[in-house]
This record gives sequence, structure tokens and C-alpha cells, in this order.
Amino acid sequence: MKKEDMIVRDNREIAQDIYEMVLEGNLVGEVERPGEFLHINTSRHSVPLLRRPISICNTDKQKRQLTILYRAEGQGTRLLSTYSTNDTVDVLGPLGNGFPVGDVSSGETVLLVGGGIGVPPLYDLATVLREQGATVITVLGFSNKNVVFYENHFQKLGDVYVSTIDGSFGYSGFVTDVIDQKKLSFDRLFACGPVPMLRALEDKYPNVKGSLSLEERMGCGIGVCLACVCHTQNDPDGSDYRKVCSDGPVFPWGEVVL
Amino acid sequence: MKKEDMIVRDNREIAQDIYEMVLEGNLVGEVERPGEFLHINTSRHSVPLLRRPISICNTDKQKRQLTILYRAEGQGTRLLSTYSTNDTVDVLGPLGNGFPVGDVSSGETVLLVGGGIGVPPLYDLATVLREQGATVITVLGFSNKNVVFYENHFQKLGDVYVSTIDGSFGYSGFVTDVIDQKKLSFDRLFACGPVPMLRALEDKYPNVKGSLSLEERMGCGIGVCLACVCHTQNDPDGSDYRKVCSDGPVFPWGEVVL
Amino acid sequence: MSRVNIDLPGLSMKNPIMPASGCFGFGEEIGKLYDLNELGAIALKATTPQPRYGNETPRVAETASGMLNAIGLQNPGLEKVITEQLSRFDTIETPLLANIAGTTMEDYEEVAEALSKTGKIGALELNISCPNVKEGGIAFGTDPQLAAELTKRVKAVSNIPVYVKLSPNVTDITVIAKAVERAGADGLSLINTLSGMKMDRNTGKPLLANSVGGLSGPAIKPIAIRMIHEVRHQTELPIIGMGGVSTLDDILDFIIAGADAVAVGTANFINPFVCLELSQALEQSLERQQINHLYDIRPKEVHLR
Amino acid sequence: MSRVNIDLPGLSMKNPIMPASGCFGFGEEIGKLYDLNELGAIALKATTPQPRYGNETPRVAETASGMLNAIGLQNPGLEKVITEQLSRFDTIETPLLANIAGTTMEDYEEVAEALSKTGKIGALELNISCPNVKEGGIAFGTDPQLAAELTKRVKAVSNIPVYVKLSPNVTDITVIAKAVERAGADGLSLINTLSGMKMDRNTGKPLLANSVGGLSGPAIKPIAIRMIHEVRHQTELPIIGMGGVSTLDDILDFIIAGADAVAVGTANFINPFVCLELSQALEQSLERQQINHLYDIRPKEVHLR
Ligand SMILES: Cc1cc2nc3c(=O)[nH]c(=O)nc-3n(C[C@H](O)[C@H](O)[C@H](O)COP(=O)(O)OP(=O)(O)OC[C@H]3O[C@@H](n4cnc5c(N)ncnc54)[C@H](O)[C@@H]3O)c2cc1C
Ligand SMILES: Cc1cc2nc3c(=O)[nH]c(=O)nc-3n(C[C@H](O)[C@H](O)[C@H](O)COP(=O)(O)OP(=O)(O)OC[C@H]3O[C@@H](n4cnc5c(N)ncnc54)[C@H](O)[C@@H]3O)c2cc1C
Ligand SMILES: Cc1cc2nc3c(=O)[nH]c(=O)nc-3n(C[C@H](O)[C@H](O)[C@H](O)COP(=O)(O)O)c2cc1C
Ligand SMILES: Cc1cc2nc3c(=O)[nH]c(=O)nc-3n(C[C@H](O)[C@H](O)[C@H](O)COP(=O)(O)O)c2cc1C
Ligand code: FES
Ligand code: FES
Repeated sequence: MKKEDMIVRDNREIAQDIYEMVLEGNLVGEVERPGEFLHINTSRHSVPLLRRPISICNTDKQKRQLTILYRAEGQGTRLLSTYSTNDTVDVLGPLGNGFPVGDVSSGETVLLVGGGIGVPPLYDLATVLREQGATVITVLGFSNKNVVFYENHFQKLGDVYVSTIDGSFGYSGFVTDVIDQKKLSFDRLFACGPVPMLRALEDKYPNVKGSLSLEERMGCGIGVCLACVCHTQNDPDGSDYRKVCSDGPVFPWGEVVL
Repeated sequence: MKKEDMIVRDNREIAQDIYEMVLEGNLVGEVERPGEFLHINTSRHSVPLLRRPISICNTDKQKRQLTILYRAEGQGTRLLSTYSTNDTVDVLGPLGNGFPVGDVSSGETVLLVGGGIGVPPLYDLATVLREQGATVITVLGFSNKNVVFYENHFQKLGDVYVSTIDGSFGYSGFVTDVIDQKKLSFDRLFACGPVPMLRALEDKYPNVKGSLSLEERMGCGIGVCLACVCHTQNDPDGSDYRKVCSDGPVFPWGEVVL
Repeated sequence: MSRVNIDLPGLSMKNPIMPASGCFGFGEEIGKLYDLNELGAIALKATTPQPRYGNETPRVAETASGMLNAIGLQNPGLEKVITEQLSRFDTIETPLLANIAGTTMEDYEEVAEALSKTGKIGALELNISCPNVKEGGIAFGTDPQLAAELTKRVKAVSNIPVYVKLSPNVTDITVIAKAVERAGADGLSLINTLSGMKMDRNTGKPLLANSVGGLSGPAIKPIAIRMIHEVRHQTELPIIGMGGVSTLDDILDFIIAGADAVAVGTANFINPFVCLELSQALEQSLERQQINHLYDIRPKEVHLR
Repeated sequence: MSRVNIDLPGLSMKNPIMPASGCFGFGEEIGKLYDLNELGAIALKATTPQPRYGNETPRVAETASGMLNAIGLQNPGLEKVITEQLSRFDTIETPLLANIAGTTMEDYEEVAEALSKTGKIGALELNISCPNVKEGGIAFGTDPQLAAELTKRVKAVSNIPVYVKLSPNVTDITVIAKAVERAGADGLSLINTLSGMKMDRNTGKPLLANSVGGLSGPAIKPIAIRMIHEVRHQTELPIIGMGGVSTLDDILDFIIAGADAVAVGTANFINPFVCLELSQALEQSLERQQINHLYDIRPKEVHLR
């Protein structure tokens, strides 16, 4: 983990309010697994005060560069969208545990399911899995056509199914509808997206091998403040817990309460 | 008075921590007299929260431009120094009453005394007085050589004497020392600078015709909040007062308590 | 009926927005910038029986997302307020909320009685919470019994509704709120400023001449919201909410938390047009979202009035 | 003797900087980032007799120059703190300030006695000011009699100095400070967080699961400074000052205002290296200015200790 002023190499809108930012710095050398995240200080003053957790979408260790995708929505992310090339950003990272790609054997079929702004970490994940010889199927869900992104990127790595809730792009409905419709079968499932999506997947596949990546409001991002805890599913006295920032954000299927 | 997003046309360091900024906007058309000031919001967020009062140093109504000079010192002015050409700045102004240039007749000799960052408004003042046919003598005091600015500008408008407290540039000592040494004589005195300087001048010339420009910490800048009041000299029951922002910042010689 | 008009005791407001006391003077300066009829109401600067110069300068200091002030209730005194300030509003329909302050109960009574008799004031706002004057005011704001007695006495001499402006510098603001409610207050204003201090590193002493000042601005908004929420669940009185309001979202937050109207203080110093702009933005926003009335944005259980 | 070392009861500090309780856990995570020996002291996360999960999430929310937290005293409980957490410090010389909390006086006694017996703790810090747990704690912090009695009882079972951490959510903090001083406290910590709230405009409800949270960060600094200044002039006890510290200037302000040491809370979340960086910056700054000792920056009249 490093705290570094990373250099912005690019920052552009790739879909409605969705930005792709390329950052350069030594921190890239420490990224180990897809699913790790950065904790970004979007200002040099005290408004906004807290850092923003954003997943690493892709890394290029040789260039010392990584890519993040974010939705400019609240105060911090909107501010981030105003950064220009060659500006520096105060970044803490890489943080979190990432997806257990080491568990995946060559030849396995892995289903990746991403919803909205949960899609970014899956891109790095798909890349690594392919390199490891796995077959990757990706199902991406967005709310509508205007906020669809990266479907072409994923297409280079395997079959891709995109759905939108309003049907304005790709299949109509939720990601689970597409999985049903297409009768997708797989050996392992990795998912990242809104909690209702994750819950629907867990209900549908209670016993699948896999992991999911969670979001929670954070303070420190490094396990100190206990802002980001969640309950574990198997916890009789209610005192057991996981920290999303340092025990997660990726958890084994069925480990934590969604 | 306008609230306007003015466009930065230039912003450069002209002496140590002293910046010259050129701003363009319709507000320039409302400037009436030298000594008026702008109230500048140096950020779009709440840190710093309050506006900063900065004197208008020069106006060019045809170009809709004005110049300000400021010392980058605290949080707000340091932030101002980071603005680039074509950025916009949130400005309220022009505010305050300015120097009573209408009182000055052609042929009068006017002594302008400026100290440190009190010098800027005198430049516009000198220009106008010259246009009105007055003879202008300027005495400028700075703490040292590194922070001397605009002496060349003033030289085009009349005799200029520069002093520094440490003697590293021009005459050594305070402005009052220079006035003594050079036996300067004049019909009217306009001054702007630190309170000790203004007090020394008032003590020295209790009955001169003239005005001085005051500084005080401000809230609103428009006379609403009563942050910037000062006592009047002739005030038996202590309840009389002037607001520096709207009754001033320029006051007749001897009117207010320094 | 519009989407934004509201009726509070003594204040029939075309929209829920008013400048907060002390942040608008007596309307003279900002009245030159826009038509004061656009405002929901106007809270006037505190009036005391006699003229007051207030504290020495510096009177303001800046803090993170906030400011400290120690004006010290400077005002021209009751007589001049009536003769010189109130006539400005003769042609303006916006109801006035006259903020009154003093050192003794008699002071409050005197100002309340005289102002209510002018017929020009919609309601009174008892400032029992100014942290910047040593002699008094604040004691009435921290002691529920004193607050209640003062309220009773002022009510007895006033023929217009009386709001009590509460201090946030207390252990439990609901105790004071309930005390003044029982004593007959017609409404509450909250919050006044929090008592704070800034040091001057050059001198090693407090920066403000008065040492202590009142903290206002965005920094205090979470405290204001918490107190309004608490008070809303403990009294039936209408609440004029304030503390750090500067955007449309702030106004919605205050209304959701339980305020019935919203006052804007410090933000007027950064943008003298802010009250006008906010009232326009609020109406437009509700129209765009087709919300019939502002109060419809509240969750049901908060909708006490 | 260095320019920055200070001696407080139970805490022999190589510099005046310590992380504030709850903002550093039990040192596990930040201990991997830098050598904890560089710190003046370490305030540990609150310990209660039994393990606590704390409140539901969301537990944090952002405000202007501040944040709200409602962690709810989550901690592994006394037994595990002793067996699993304290051994981490066996090789570290930095003195520990153990923050203790509970619902009853017996809770505090139990934790105080057990922790002081470990021989690993320099001093205890009674958290009588957590605004985020309904059952207790905060009552001890707002009632001078209860605060004094608790202090006395904890002192009776502890063989190490006892600091009392005061709540800012009170009408007059000096009353509590004097009460615990008379009851035998060895020092004071102030301030804890201010009780605040943020609304969720989507639901119309408070954003935090616990509704109310504690406000910390730069926004509260002026309130902290004011309270420290007040308490400094009313008691002789050493003061650990905190509330919004994140820069070297903040530290100087707290020392000038009357704090004897400074704790850094929220700033650790923005920069986990902040305590280390501040302690280095402080020493360098005094050296550059040739100030022999930190306390020499205080104006004489503040220099009570
Ligand atoms: C591990 C992790 C990875 C993430 N990866 C991405 C990503 O790759 N791209 C992306 O666009 N977003 C991602 N998010 C969500 C992102 O952190 C939030 O959208 C962002 O913090 C919101 O900040 P804001 O300034 O837009 O909103 P504001 O409303 O200003 O935020 C206020 C506060 O709430 C927090 N907050 C608000 N929404 C969320 C949320 N959904 N999750 C966590 N904290 C929140 C903010 O961090 C901040 O502290 C991720 C979240 C987590 C926990
Ligand atoms: C009428 C008037 C005209 C001025 N003209 C100029 C000018 O032309 N060029 C220039 O460099 N400076 C000028 N000043 C001084 C300038 O306003 C302050 O230097 C500036 O506000 C300091 O802000 P900061 O962000 O650097 O300091 P900070 O320390 O961050 O300021 C904190 C607060 O104190 C106030 N403050 C601090 N010092 C002063 C001061 N000397 N006067 C008034 N308020 C102060 C700030 O406005 C702010 O509210 C003028 C002041 C007044 C009143
Ligand atoms: C400069 C200034 C002067 C004030 N004067 C008064 C006053 O005379 N009477 C009063 O009741 N409140 C006074 N207040 C308090 C405000 O009315 C308001 O309660 C407080 O500032 C919080 O709102 P804000 O954060 O929007 O400023 C004053 C506040 C400021 C900043
Ligand atoms: C997330 C968080 C957890 C905290 N936990 C505790 C605690 O367990 N015990 C305690 O006495 N104070 C606790 N505090 C209060 C801090 O120790 C400190 O008093 C307060 O945050 C003000 O300092 P700051 O503005 O530097 O954060 C906590 C604060 C935060 C932000
Ligand atoms: S964000 Fe602080 S523990 Fe996870
Ligand atoms: S700054 Fe507000 S009255 Fe002058």
C-alpha cells in the first residue's frame, strides 16, 4: 500500500456521467489481483473530506499505469471528473483483497456478472482469467443505453451479454433474466454490482463456487475505523464481522450477509 | 455593484508572493473612483468560505478589464494565485466609496503614500489625478527589495520615492523618514497602507487635507453584517461608527479612529 | 396556493425562505439589489432598548467551512429602529420577524411591546442565544426556567406571535424547546451560532477581540439538522430552521428533518442574492418534479403540522 | 530533552502527538505502515467488558469539512483486547492510553481494573462522551455528579493515571471538568465528537442507520479550541486536545489554546501517515525557528503547567 500523488494521463467521459481515468505512478507495481481498489482524495482541501473508494479496472505495469472507471455523481466524483491530463491525484492503494484468481484452473468456465458501476473490476478480472486459460462469459447489466460502457472491451475476452432494465440496449431486464434466457452454464461465478443484484444471484445459485465484491461507505479504507463492516452469514451471537475495505471487498460466495 | 464570473486574462507573480491579475467583465463598467475594491470568492466550495477584499489597481473600460495586485499569503490569496488564464473568478464589486478625486483641482500637488500591499489603489488614483491636471508625488514603502513592485509604473506619473525598512532598495526607513528627508511639500495627502503607517502620517500632519484607505476583516463587504466597523474620532458616547466596506474604505483625514 | 407558500403564526410566507437575523441588517443594502417582496419573510437584526456599538474588531474570523462572528448585537436601538428602519418596509408585503435581545427581562419586554405596537411586525423572535455578549441573553437560552419565564412575560406584552430562538450550546435543546412551548411560545427558531474560538498564532491570543465568537456556515449544518430533528419529535411548535443553509439541497434537508421554514444566514455574505436565487430554484425544482407542495417531500411521520 | 518531548501523568511522550481513540484501532493496520515508536502516545479504541458489534451500517457520512460516525463502540471486548491486542505493543516503547467505555459504572470499573493490571497501559481514558450508543456513556458525560462519581470509582480500582474524555455536547464543559478534577482525575481529553445528523434525501430519513452520529474533523476545530481555552483557565489538569487537527498549524493552535498534548482523529482516515508526518514536521519547524521547547510558543498566561 502506498500513498502517492499519481499523474493523470487521461480522463474522459465514455458514457453518460461515466469517466475513464488513466493514472500513472509507482503504486501500480503493487497491484496484485483484480478487484483491489484505490482510495482517492478528490480534493486538496477539506471539502469533500473523505476519500472515495474506486476499483482498479485495468493495470499496465510496464507503463506504470492503471485505469479506473467511475460515475460522476456526488461531490467527490464530480470533482474527480474535472481533473486534466498531467494533474496529480492523491491516491491511497492498492487496497482490499481482490478476486481469488489463483483458485481458478485452466479450462474452467467462469461467469462474470457486473451491474452498473460494479462492472469495472471485472475487466481486469476477465483479462487475468483468460491469461490463466479459463473461458470467460460476461453478463453486464445497466439501467439504460446511455450508461452502457466497455461491452466491446469484454467482447475481446469471451462471450458478452448486455442487458438494460429499460430494454434500450441489448437484452431487456435484469442480468438474472439474461442468464435464464441464455441458459448459461459455468463452473464458477464472480459478481460485482448493486446489492439487490448480488442477492438475486445468491438466491439463484446458493451453492455455486464463486465470490462477490461488496460496496459500503468507508472512512479509512484500511481497516482502522470499522465504518465498513458487514455481518457474516454464519454467526450465532451477532458479534462476528468482516471489514469490506480490508477483509473484502471480495468475499467468498455466501460468507457475508448482503 | 455586480456579482459576476469574471474571466482571468493574466495572473503572474511580479515580486515575491505579489501577483498581478487581469480580470475581464461587465463589472468594470461600474467602477467609478480609484480606491473601490472587489470582494473575491477564491473558491467554489466552502473552504475558504468568505470572500477576500482586494483593491482595484487599474481599469481599462474599453477592454472591460481591470487589474488587481495581491499578496499570496493566506489560504484564499494563495488559492487565487493558482488561477490560470481563461479561468473564471466569482467577483462581487465594485464596492466601497473610493478616493474623492472630484475635490482635487487642477494644479494641486498631491502626495500619495502607500505601504506594502496598500500601494495598488494608489496607481489608479495617480492616473486619474494626472488626468485631472494635478501634480503627483508618490512615496512607496516596502519591507525589503524582494517585495517592491510598480515603482516604474508610478514613475511615469510623477516623482517617486521608494523606501524599504531594511534599506535593501531605495531609501532606508519608513515612508515618513523619506518625506522628512526630501522635505516634500504638497496640498493634499492620500494614503493607503498598514495602520501604523497611517497613524504616523496622521500624527505628523494632523490638519492636512486628504483621505486614507483602511483595512478591516470583512464578512459581507456590502454593509450588512457590521463586521468591519470602526469608531469615529469625534464621538462622545461611543455609539457612532463607520463601516469600512460601505462608508469606506476611504475616509476623510481624521474622521475615524485608527 | 402555490407549491411553496406556507403559513406560520404571524408570517404568511409566499415561500419558506427568509434571511436569518443579523445577516441582512434591516434590509437596506440588499433591498437595493432585489425586490424584497420575493422573500418569504425577513428576520431583522437584533434590536435592543438602547443603541449598541457592539464588540471591538476583529469581529469575524474564518474557519473550515464556517466563520466566527462576534458582532455583539450592534444596533441603533429601539427608537431608531422604529423611526428610521421600519418605514423602509411600508411598501413591502413580506412579513417581518423582529429579532429582539437584551440583558434583562425588562429589556425584552420593552422592545417586544414597542415593536408589536408598531403594527409593522409579523412576529417577534426572542434572541435568547447570542453567544457574543457577556451580560445576558445566553443565560436565558441555557436555563429552561428562565427561558420559560421570559417567554411568558414577552407574550403578555405582545399582541403578535412570539418565536423563541434557541441556542445550540446546551446539553439538551429539547428541554428548552418544551419549556418555552409550555410557556406559550408560538414558534421556534433554531439554531443560533455555536460558541467557538480561533487563535492568532502571531500573538498567541484569540483572534477575535471578544475572544469567543459564534460559529455559523456549512460546518454547523449537521448539528442544526440533528437539533431540528430532535425538537420536531418533542414539540408541536412550528420551526424556522437554520444553520449552514446555502443550496437548494440544504433547504430540502431542513424541511425533511422537520423545519417548517428555513432561514439563510452566512450564505448572504458570500452571495447577497442567495435568498432570491434559492426561492426561485426551489419553486422550479418542485415544478419540474411535479410535487404539489414542498411539505410533500417529507416522510409522513415527520409531517406533524 | 528534546524540543518536543512532554511528560504527562502516565504518558512520557517523545512528542505531543498521538492518534485519537477510535481512529487507529489497536494499531494493527497503521503499525504496518510506520514504526509506532515514532508516536508520542497511542490512544486505543474504546474497550468494553463484552465484545460489541456496534451499530448497523451506514456508519459514516460526510459533511462540510467534517464527517459523522456512528460506529457504536465496536470492539472485541476486554478479554480479547488483553489477549490478542496488547501483545502487539510488547516491543513498542510508546505509552498507551486505553480508552474505556461501558453502560454502567461497574463496566468501567471492570475494564479499568483489568487493563491497569496488565502493566502494559500508561494511562486510562474514560470515554464518558460517546454520542453513538443509546444505553449509556453519554449520561456520565453530561451530568457532573455522575462524572465525578465514575471518576472516583475508576480511580479506586486503577493503579495508573486516569484521564476523563469530555463531551462537547454540554452547556458548560468547565463544570464537568472541575467536577472530575475534584474527583481525582489525572488529566482531561477533549473534545469528543459533537452530536449531528445528515438526512438522506432519497428516503427522507437520517442517512446513518443509527440516525445520530458524532461530528469530527476540521469543522469542529473552533469548538474544540474554545472548550480547551475555557477548561485551561478553570482547571490545573493536563489537557489532551483534539478536534479537527490535521496540520502543523492546527497543532500549534491547540498548544497555544491550552492543550498539553494533541490527538489526531479523523485526519488518519485521509492520510494514514499523518501522525508520523506531523511529529516530524513539528520538530523540524521548532528547530528552524530555534524554539527550545514547544511550550515556549505559548503566551505566558496560558502556561499553567
Ligand atoms: C470497494 C469499492 C469499489 C468501488 N468501485 C467503484 C468504481 O470502480 N467506480 C465507481 O464509480 N464507483 C465505485 N464505487 C462506489 C464509489 O465509491 C461511490 O460511488 C463514491 O464514493 C461516491 O462518491 P461521490 O462523491 O460521488 O458521492 P457523495 O454522495 O458525495 O458521497 C458521500 C460519501 O458517501 C460515500 N458513498 C456514496 N456512495 C457510495 C457507494 N456506492 N459506495 C461506497 N461509498 C459511497 C462516499 O465515498 C462519501 O464518503 C466503489 C465502492 C467501493 C466500496
Ligand atoms: C478594502 C481592502 C482592500 C484591500 N486591498 C488589497 C489589495 O489590493 N491587495 C492585497 O494583497 N490585499 C488587499 N487587502 C488585504 C486582503 O484583503 C487580505 O490580505 C486578504 O483578505 C487575506 O486573505 P488570505 O486568504 O491571504 O488570508 P487568510 O489568513 O486566509 O484570511 C483569513 C480571513 O481574514 C481576513 N483578512 C486577513 N488579513 C486581512 C487584511 N489585511 N484585511 C482584511 N481582511 C483580512 C480574510 O479576508 C479572511 O476573511 C485589502 C483589504 C481591504 C479591507
Ligand atoms: C454576522 C452574524 C450576525 C448575527 N446576528 C444575529 C442577531 O443579531 N440575532 C440573532 O438571533 N442571530 C444572529 N446571528 C445568527 C444567525 O441568525 C443564524 O442563526 C446563524 O448564523 C446560523 O445560520 P447560518 O449558518 O446560515 O449563518 C448572526 C449570525 C452572523 C453570522
Ligand atoms: C470513526 C471514529 C471512531 C471513534 N471512536 C472513539 C472511541 O472509541 N472512543 C473515544 O473516546 N472517541 C472516539 N472517537 C472520537 C475521537 O477520538 C476524537 O475525539 C474526535 O473524532 C475528534 O477528533 P478529530 O476531529 O481529530 O477526529 C471516534 C471518532 C471517529 C471519527
Ligand atoms: S473503511 Fe475504515 S475499517 Fe473499512
Ligand atoms: S463587511 Fe459586512 S458590514 Fe462591512
